[in-house]
Amino acid sequence: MHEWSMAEAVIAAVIDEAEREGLDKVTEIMVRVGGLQQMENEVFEFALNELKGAYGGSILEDARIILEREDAVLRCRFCGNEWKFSGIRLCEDEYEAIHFCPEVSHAYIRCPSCKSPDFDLLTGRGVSIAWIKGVKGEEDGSESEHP
Amino acid sequence: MHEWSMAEAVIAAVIDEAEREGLDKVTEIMVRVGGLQQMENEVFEFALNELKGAYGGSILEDARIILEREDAVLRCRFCGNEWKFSGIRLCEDEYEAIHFCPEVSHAYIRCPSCKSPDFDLLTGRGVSIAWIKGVKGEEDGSESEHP
Amino acid sequence: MDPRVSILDRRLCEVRRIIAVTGGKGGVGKSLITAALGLNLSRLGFRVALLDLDLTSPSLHIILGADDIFPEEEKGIIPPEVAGVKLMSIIYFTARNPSPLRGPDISNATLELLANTIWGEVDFLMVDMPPGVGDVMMDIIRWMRGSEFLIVSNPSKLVLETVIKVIKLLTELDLPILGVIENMKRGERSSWEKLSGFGIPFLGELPYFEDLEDAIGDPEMLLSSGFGRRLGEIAAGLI
Amino acid sequence: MDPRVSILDRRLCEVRRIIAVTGGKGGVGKSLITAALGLNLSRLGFRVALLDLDLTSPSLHIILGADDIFPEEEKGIIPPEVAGVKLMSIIYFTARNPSPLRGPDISNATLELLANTIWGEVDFLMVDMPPGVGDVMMDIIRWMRGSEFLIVSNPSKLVLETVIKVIKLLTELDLPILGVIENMKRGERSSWEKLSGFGIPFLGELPYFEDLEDAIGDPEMLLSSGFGRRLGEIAAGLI
Ligand SMILES: Nc1ncnc2c1ncn2[C@@H]1O[C@H](COP(=O)(O)OP(=O)(O)O)[C@@H](O)[C@H]1O
Ligand SMILES: Nc1ncnc2c1ncn2[C@@H]1O[C@H](COP(=O)(O)OP(=O)(O)O)[C@@H](O)[C@H]1O
Ligand SMILES: [Mg+2]
Ligand SMILES: [Mg+2]
Ligand SMILES: [Mg+2]
Ligand SMILES: [Mg+2]
Ligand code: NI
Ligand code: NI
Ligand SMILES: [Zn+2]
Ligand SMILES: [Zn+2]
Repeated sequence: MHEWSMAEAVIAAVIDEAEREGLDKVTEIMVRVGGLQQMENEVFEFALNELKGAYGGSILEDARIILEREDAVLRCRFCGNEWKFSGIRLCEDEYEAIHFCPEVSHAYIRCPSCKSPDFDLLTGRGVSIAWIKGVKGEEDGSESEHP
Repeated sequence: MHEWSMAEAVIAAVIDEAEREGLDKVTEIMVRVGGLQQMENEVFEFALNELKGAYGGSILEDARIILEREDAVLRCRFCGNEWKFSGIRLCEDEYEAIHFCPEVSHAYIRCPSCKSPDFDLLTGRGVSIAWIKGVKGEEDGSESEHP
Repeated sequence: MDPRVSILDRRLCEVRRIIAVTGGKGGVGKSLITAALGLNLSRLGFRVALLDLDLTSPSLHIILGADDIFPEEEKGIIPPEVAGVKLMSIIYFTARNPSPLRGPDISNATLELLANTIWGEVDFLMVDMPPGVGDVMMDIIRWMRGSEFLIVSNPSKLVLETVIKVIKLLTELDLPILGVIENMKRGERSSWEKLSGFGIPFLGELPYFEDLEDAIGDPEMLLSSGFGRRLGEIAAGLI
Repeated sequence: MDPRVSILDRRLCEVRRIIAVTGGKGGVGKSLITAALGLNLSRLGFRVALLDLDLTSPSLHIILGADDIFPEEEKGIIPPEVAGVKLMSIIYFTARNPSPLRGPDISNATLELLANTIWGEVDFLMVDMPPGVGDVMMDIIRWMRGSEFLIVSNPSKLVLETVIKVIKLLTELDLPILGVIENMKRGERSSWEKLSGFGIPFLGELPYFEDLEDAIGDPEMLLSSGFGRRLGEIAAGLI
């Protein structure tokens, strides 16, 4: 699954960020999942938990992973209209294509009010890391938040 | 002067905005002037005041126009470095070209730390309208702010 | 709020017609056709301006041999004249330096040129578009209202798919398509066969002219070349 | 924080060499050369993958006649094989619909493909670049570290200025330039004359082949054509 490769990216990114911030342990990871990409949440969450020990680090073995859905909202550059991805109907192949690459929504979606394909995605494109929490120095154990 | 045509754009935009907001009088206009475009402030201000009665409207005849300088800050997409336009030295032709069209800074400016031309402008590109103040209904005269 | 958008209609209000030359693919002859059509229309007595919106590889200044011209600043930017037509190009400002522009830079630079260029009275504003179906195409649609689109195709299989996408896009949006010019025709092969079903006019075909390269940089030679004369006929049909 | 950037080096770590085929101008033959080089390298026994980054007018699927293939999903996206080479293209997802993409869409789609494509062990990843000096060029430089650049030029005056800009840009940044291929050579005229001063290798020239169009869509015919055989020699020089 494509969910798996995105999960690898999340784990790699958290390790990078933890190293930049000098964390010894990551305790919590908040992952935001945009509606446009239509990730299968269970598969994605399973992959994230499977991969916590990947890339040789034990730094996030015990981290709690929280997924948060974000609605996909589109805005037309031509007429200013805003609409939600969840409110429109596509066929299965189209949903699948957008799952693989959310930008190809420009091939299948048009502004409901003016037919323009010239829209931006305001929110909810794909996977992003909202924040991570972790501790520096095993003994002290104080948590801190890192956006 | 190019300052003149930009002033025309500002006046036209304020009229549009005032109409959208249903204002009867515009009392104050805050214009932000980005450092990259190197507008001549006196010329620009003169043009703005000359043009207050343009396009047939008396709606902003009495408006006070305030100019605010904004430093141009650039950020490299390759290495993340940030720097100020005011801190670098170009030759006269280059400054003039950038005055005409700020994006051609990509022809003359490189990231001071990694030489990349792949930078974004964080702030201070050109002319924008920060807000306008105005009154609805002559009799009441209460001021309101419109971003 | 960006004030530039509010002035666009006023800047273009003395322009009678805007013709955007497009096709989606690179190297099909958009720039040579834009220039040759513009020169022909000018010789027919019309006031013509050319706008080069292929910002990272502009061509019109090379085709027109426009070497040492620069716009004047006079309550805006006044496009200089070359060979009887006004020419606006970013080349005046970038010179020959490499200047990579990302999408938002392209849109911003386009808007800057459109907001500040004082065209004056013009019968035909010919817009030379870059390859690709992206920022410039979308920006012309939103910012140069009333543009008519002229599509350049050629017989190569590599061109057809993209040209069809452009035609579909413009048709979806009910935008006016002047028609298709088939360039670089050789032998029997033609893209028009596959395009004729879209219900748009066929404006004519141009063969491959071996000597066309010699005319680049020399507007008079371009006009009197086989290519230029053929576009004279097509120009007459656009009036 | 966008997690995708952190996985890029791992995704490309089994790829021995990345060759980006560029030139700045459209229609000079980048796509045909990318495909023909890739096919030749594959016939020489190398594992080859092709990546089409001309997202709004992709060509490689047409050149390879890749009609009914689709990637598999298996812990990522597995590029399907056609004529012995792996091919990754946005065409799998856009089909033939017009899908205008602005700069940030182009960057996002590129990053999505790079972050999720499982190339496996590959000796040569050939990247077919779009015309223009913009988002894709900048994204390859920042996201596909270690890429080598192969420049396609041709003798037209309309090509030279842009090719020089690309060479200057890559040189400024100390990026490796494999060299210049001069395509569509006819008669005496050559762009290499004006490029030789930049201190980069000349990889060879290709004449204009009248029958090349017939080989589009047929990889075997492309390989055995004059064009394909000439690129076989150039491929041998790249090893
Ligand atoms: N009818 C033609 N005959 C011969 N050469 C042509 C013809 N049309 C275009 N060319 C050549 O093809 C190349 C691409 O033309 P150009 O106008 O730059 O295309 P585009 O603007 O679509 O990229 C140029 O070298 C040009 O001289
Ligand atoms: N050496 C050549 N001889 C004949 N035709 C060529 C040659 N090289 C390219 N072409 C043709 O030129 C056109 C542009 O080629 P393409 O590979 O699509 O260029 P690009 O990818 O640079 O836009 C195509 O129609 C192709 O068939
Ligand atoms: Mg978009
Ligand atoms: Mg930039
Ligand atoms: Mg062109
Ligand atoms: Mg190509
Ligand atoms: Ni999936
Ligand atoms: Ni000025
Ligand atoms: Zn709309
Ligand atoms: Zn930098």
